[in-house]
Amino acid sequence: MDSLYSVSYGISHAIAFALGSILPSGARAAIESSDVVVAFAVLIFGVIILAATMINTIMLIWWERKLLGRFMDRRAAMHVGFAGLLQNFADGFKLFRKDTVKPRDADRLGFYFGPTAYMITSLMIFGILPISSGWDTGALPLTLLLALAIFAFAPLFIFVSAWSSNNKYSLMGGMRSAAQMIAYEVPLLLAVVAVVLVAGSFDLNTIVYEQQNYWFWGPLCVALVVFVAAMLAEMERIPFDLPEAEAELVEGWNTEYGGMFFAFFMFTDYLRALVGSVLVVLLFLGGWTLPTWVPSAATSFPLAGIVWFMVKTYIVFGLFVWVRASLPRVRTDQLLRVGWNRMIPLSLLSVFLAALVVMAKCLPVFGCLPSVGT
Amino acid sequence: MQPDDLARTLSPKLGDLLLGVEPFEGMAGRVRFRREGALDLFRVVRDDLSFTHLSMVGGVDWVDHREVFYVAWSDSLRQYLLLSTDVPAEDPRVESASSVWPSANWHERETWELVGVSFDHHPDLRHLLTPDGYAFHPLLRSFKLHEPEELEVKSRHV
Amino acid sequence: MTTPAARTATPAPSESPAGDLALGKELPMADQPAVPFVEIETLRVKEFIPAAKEALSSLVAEQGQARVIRPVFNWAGRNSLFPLHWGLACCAIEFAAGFGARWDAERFGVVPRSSPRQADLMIVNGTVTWKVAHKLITLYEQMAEPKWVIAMGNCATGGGPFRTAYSVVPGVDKLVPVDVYIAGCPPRPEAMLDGILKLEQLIRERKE
Amino acid sequence: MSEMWINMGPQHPMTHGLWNLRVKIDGERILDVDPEMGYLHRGIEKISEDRHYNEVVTLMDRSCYVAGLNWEHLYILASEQALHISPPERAEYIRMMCAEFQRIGSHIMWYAAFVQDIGLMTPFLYGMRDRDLVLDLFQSFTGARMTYEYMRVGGVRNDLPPPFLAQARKVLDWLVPRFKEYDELCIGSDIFHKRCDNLGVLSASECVRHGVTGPMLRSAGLKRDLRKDRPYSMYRDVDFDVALADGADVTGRYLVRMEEMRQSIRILRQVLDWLEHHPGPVMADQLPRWLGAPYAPVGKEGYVLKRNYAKGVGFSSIEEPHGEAQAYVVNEGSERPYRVKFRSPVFANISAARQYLVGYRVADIPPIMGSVDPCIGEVDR
Repeated sequence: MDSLYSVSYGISHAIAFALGSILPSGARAAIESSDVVVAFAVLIFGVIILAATMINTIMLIWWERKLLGRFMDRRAAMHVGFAGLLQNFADGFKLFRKDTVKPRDADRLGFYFGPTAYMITSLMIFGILPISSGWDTGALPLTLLLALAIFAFAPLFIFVSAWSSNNKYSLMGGMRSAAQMIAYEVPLLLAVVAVVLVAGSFDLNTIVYEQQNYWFWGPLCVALVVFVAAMLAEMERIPFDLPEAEAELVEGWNTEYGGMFFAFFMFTDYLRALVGSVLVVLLFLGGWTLPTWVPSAATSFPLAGIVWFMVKTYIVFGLFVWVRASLPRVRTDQLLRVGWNRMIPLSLLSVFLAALVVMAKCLPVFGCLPSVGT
Repeated sequence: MQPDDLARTLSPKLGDLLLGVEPFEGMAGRVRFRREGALDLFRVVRDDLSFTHLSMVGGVDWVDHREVFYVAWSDSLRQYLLLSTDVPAEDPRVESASSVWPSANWHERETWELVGVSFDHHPDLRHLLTPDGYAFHPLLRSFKLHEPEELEVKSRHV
Repeated sequence: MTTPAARTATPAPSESPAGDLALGKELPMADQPAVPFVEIETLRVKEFIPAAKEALSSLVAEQGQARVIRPVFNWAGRNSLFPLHWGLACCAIEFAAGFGARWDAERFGVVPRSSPRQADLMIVNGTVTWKVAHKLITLYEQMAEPKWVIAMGNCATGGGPFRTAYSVVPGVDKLVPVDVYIAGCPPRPEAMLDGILKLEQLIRERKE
Repeated sequence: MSEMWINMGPQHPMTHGLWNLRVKIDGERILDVDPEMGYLHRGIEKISEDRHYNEVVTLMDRSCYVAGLNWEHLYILASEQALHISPPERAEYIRMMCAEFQRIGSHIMWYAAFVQDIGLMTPFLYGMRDRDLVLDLFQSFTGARMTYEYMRVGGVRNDLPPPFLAQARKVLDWLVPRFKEYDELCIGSDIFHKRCDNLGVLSASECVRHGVTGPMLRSAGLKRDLRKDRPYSMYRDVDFDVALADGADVTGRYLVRMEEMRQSIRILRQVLDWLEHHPGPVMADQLPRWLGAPYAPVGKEGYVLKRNYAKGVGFSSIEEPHGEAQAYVVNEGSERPYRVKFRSPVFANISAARQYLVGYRVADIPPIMGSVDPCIGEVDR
C-alpha cells in the first residue's frame, strides 16, 4: 500500500481537477495551485485518521465489554445491533444529546477547556503513529518522542478539569491522577530508551523495520514488563485506576461531568488505551510484520499489514482487559512507592540489558545479528 | 450463675438501690434496680460479675412509667444478664452507661429519640435515626400511626 | 455603563434642564451621544448572534429533526439508559442481582453510573423515608435532562408494608415524577428488566 | 489540601445501603469520622405493635434483606418464649437449615460487594451467580427469593418439597469448589494482601468495649459464637467448629467469613441427613387460634380480639451472619406484641467506626467498611 498521505494527496488532487474543469479559468488556476491541493490533502488526511481512530476506539470499547462479559460468565451488550455492535454508538449519541450541567461554582473556562483539550491532544497522537509499512505519516525522524510527549500532556488537562469542577471527589481524583501519571512517566520513557538503544532510532518506522528478524519482546523482556506496567498506570486502568476509583471517589475526576464532556473523557480514556496497545505492538511485537517462518500467503494479500497490526493491537488490548478482570486495585501510596522504588530501577536495568543486546549484536561469538534498517 | 448468686454479690454493694433479682428464662437473671444506683450497678456488673459486653439498651413505655432495660453478656460465664429500671413518665431520665460500656452510646441515643428517656452525662445525645429536630418519640404508646384509609383520604386532598 | 436604557442609540434629551437640576441630576451633554458608535455596533452584533442561532436552530428543527435527528437520538436515548448506582433497601439487592450473571442487564445497554450527572435513569429501589427525601430530590435535580424515574417495588410505589409508618414517604411520586412503576416486594430481576424495557417503549412512543 | 469534611453517602458506591459517613480528611488521611444513620428508618418496631405475631415476620424479612430467614428465626424464637409455645423438632431443624443456607447466601453477597470495594470486578459476578443458586433453593420451598415469610410462631409454614434434599446437596457440592475459586481470586493475589493486611485493626478488647460482634470479633481471635456458647434451636446436636482468625484486620474478617461458609456446609450436610430420616409435623399442635387471625385494623371496634393469654417476656439471641442479633418481645396478653425491640449487630459494629477508621487513608474506607458488611435495613429498622 502507498503512504496514506499520498492517497489523500491523490484524492485532493482529483477533487481539485474535477472542480477546476467546471470553474472559470481564474478560479481554476487558484484551485489547482499546489498549495491548495496540499492543504486539502492534509485536511483529507486528518479526516481519514480521525474517522479510523474513532471507529477503532468505539470498537475497542465493544471488544472490552464483550471480553469482560466472557470473563465474568455473562454476555455483556447483546441487543443493540448485532451482538451489541451498535451499543457504543447509541451511548455516544445519547451523551451527545444529554445536557451538560456546569456546577454553579465551577470555573467555566477550565470546566469546558479541560476535557476538550484532553481529547484533542490524545487524538493528535494518531497523526503520527504508523500502522503499516507505507504509512509514513509526515516522515518525522522523531515520531516516537513526539507521540510520548503529546501523551504526557494528559495529567495537566485532567487536573485542570478536576480542579475547576469544584468538587472534592474530583479534586482528589485529579491530584491522584497527576501524581500517578508523573510518577510513571519516568519508567515509561526509560523503557522506551531501551528500545531506542537497540533500534538505533526514534522513528517508529525504523523501529519496526529493525524487528523484521526478531521482535524486541524477547531480548527486551524487562523493558516490556516495565513498559506495560507503566502504560497501565498511564491509561488508568485496573489495577492502577485510582483516580477514578469507583469505590471511594464516586467517579473520580469526571464526577461532575455529564453529557458530551463526559463522553469526551470516556472516549479519550479508550483512545489512550488504544495508543498504549499500539505502542506495545510497535515497540515490542514487530508492528505489522510477521515472523519469517509464516508462509508468505499470510502477508501478501492487500492491506495485510494493517490487518495483522489490528489483530495484534486487539490481542494486546485483550490482555489489558484480562488484567482488569482479575486484579484488585492498589492504593495511591503503594502505587507511587512501586513507581519510584521498583519501576525506575527496573527500567534502568532494562536500559542496561538493552546495551548488552546492542553489544551482542556485534560480538563475533554470536555473529552480527542481521538488521535491516539504519 | 443463678439469680441467688447474683443477689448475693449485688445486695451488699448496692443496698436498697437493688429492688430484686428475678429468674429469667435463658439468662442469668433479671436485676431490677432504682435509677439512682445505675452507675454503681453497672460498674459492679462489669467489674465484679465480668459482664464486659453490653449488647442492648432499650426502653418500654408502660404509659404510667417507662422501663429502661440493659442486656449484658459475660464471656467467662457465657450468660446474658438483664438489668431493668423504671423511670417515671414525668421525669424520664437515667444515668448514661456509656462511661462504663462505650457500646451504650448509640443504643442510648436511639432509646432517647424513640422512647423519650433522657440519659444524663451522655457524651453525644443527638438524633440518630430520626431527622434532626424531630419532635416526637414514636415508640410511646400515645403516638398513633396513620391508618391506611386515613392516608388515602389525606393524599387525595393534598 | 451600558444600562438597558442606553441601548437606544439616541439618548432622550431632557425637556427642562432646570427641572433636572432641581432634582440634583447631571446635565447631559447635548453634542455627545451617550453610547459611542463602536459600542452600538457591538451591541447589534451581540443581538444578531442569538437571533441567527434561533433562526438556524428553528430551520434545523423544522427540516432535519423530525426525519433524521429525532429518530436517531430517540433510538440512542432508549438503548443506553444509565441508571444511578444507589441502593435504598431490599430492592437494591434485586437490582444488583439484575446486573449479575444470570440476568445481566448490561445486555440492554444498562450500565449503572455512580455520578448523577452521568445517569439518565433513577431507579428508586426501596423505601423512601422522609429523612432521605430531600437528598433524593437533590439527586434528581442533579441529573441532567433527559431523565426518567422508575419506582421499583411496592415501597417506592406506595409505601409497601411500611405505608403506615411515621417515617416513610407513601410513594416516591410524592417527591419526583415517576415514569414506570414496578410491582413486587421486592420485584424479581426479570420484573426490573421488564420495567426498563417498558420505559424504552415509553420513550419510543413519546418520540422526543 | 487542608483539612476538610467530606460526605460519603447517602448516595455513594462505598455505602452498600443508605447511610452517610462523614469523614474529616487531611489529604488522603482520615482524621475523624461520624456515621449518620437513619436514612432507612422505617419504624419497624412501631409497626410491629400494630400487627399480629405472625404478621411481624413480614417485617423481619425486610429488616435485614440479605439475611431474612435469620431475622425471622430471631423474632420467632423470642416470641415463642414470650407466648410459651414450643415448636416440633423437625421445625427446629428446618429453621436451622434455613439459617445456615441464609448465612451462606449472606456471606456470598458480602463477598460480592466487598471485592468490588477493592476494585475486583469479576468475583462480584461470580458471587451473584452462586448466590442465585442458594436463592433458588429457598424459592423451591418458600416461593420467594428474598422475602420469605416462612417461619411461624410454633413451627414453619410448610414442609420441604420432596426433591429439595437432593437439590440442596447438589448445590452444596457445587459451592465447595467455588469457595476455593473465591480464595484464589482474593487470598491468592499479592495486591489483595497489600490492600487488606493490617487494615482496620480493632483488637479483641476494643471489640468487647464497643459491642462489636460477629466475624469482626472472631477475626480478633476471641472465640465467641452463640451457636456454641448459648446453643439455640438444635445447634447442640450438630458438629462444627468456630471460625477464628488472628490479626483483627480486613484479611482476618475475610478468612473468618470464608471459613464460616465452609462450616455452614458442614452443618447443612448433617441437618439434611437428619431431615431425610425424620419426617414429622412442622407445626405445633396446641396453638391459640388467634395466631392465624387476619389483619384487623387497629381501632375498629369489634375486630380487636382481647384475649387474656398468659403474659410473658421473650428474649432471644442468635448468631446472625453479621454478628449477634437479639430480640426482646413483650407479650401483654393480647394478640399483638406490646413491644418489640431488636438489637442489630451492624448497628453496634458501625457505631465503633471511629475506632477502626481513624488513621487510615481514604482509599481504605471501602475495604474496611466492606469488611464490616453493613446491612442498613437492620441498623435503621
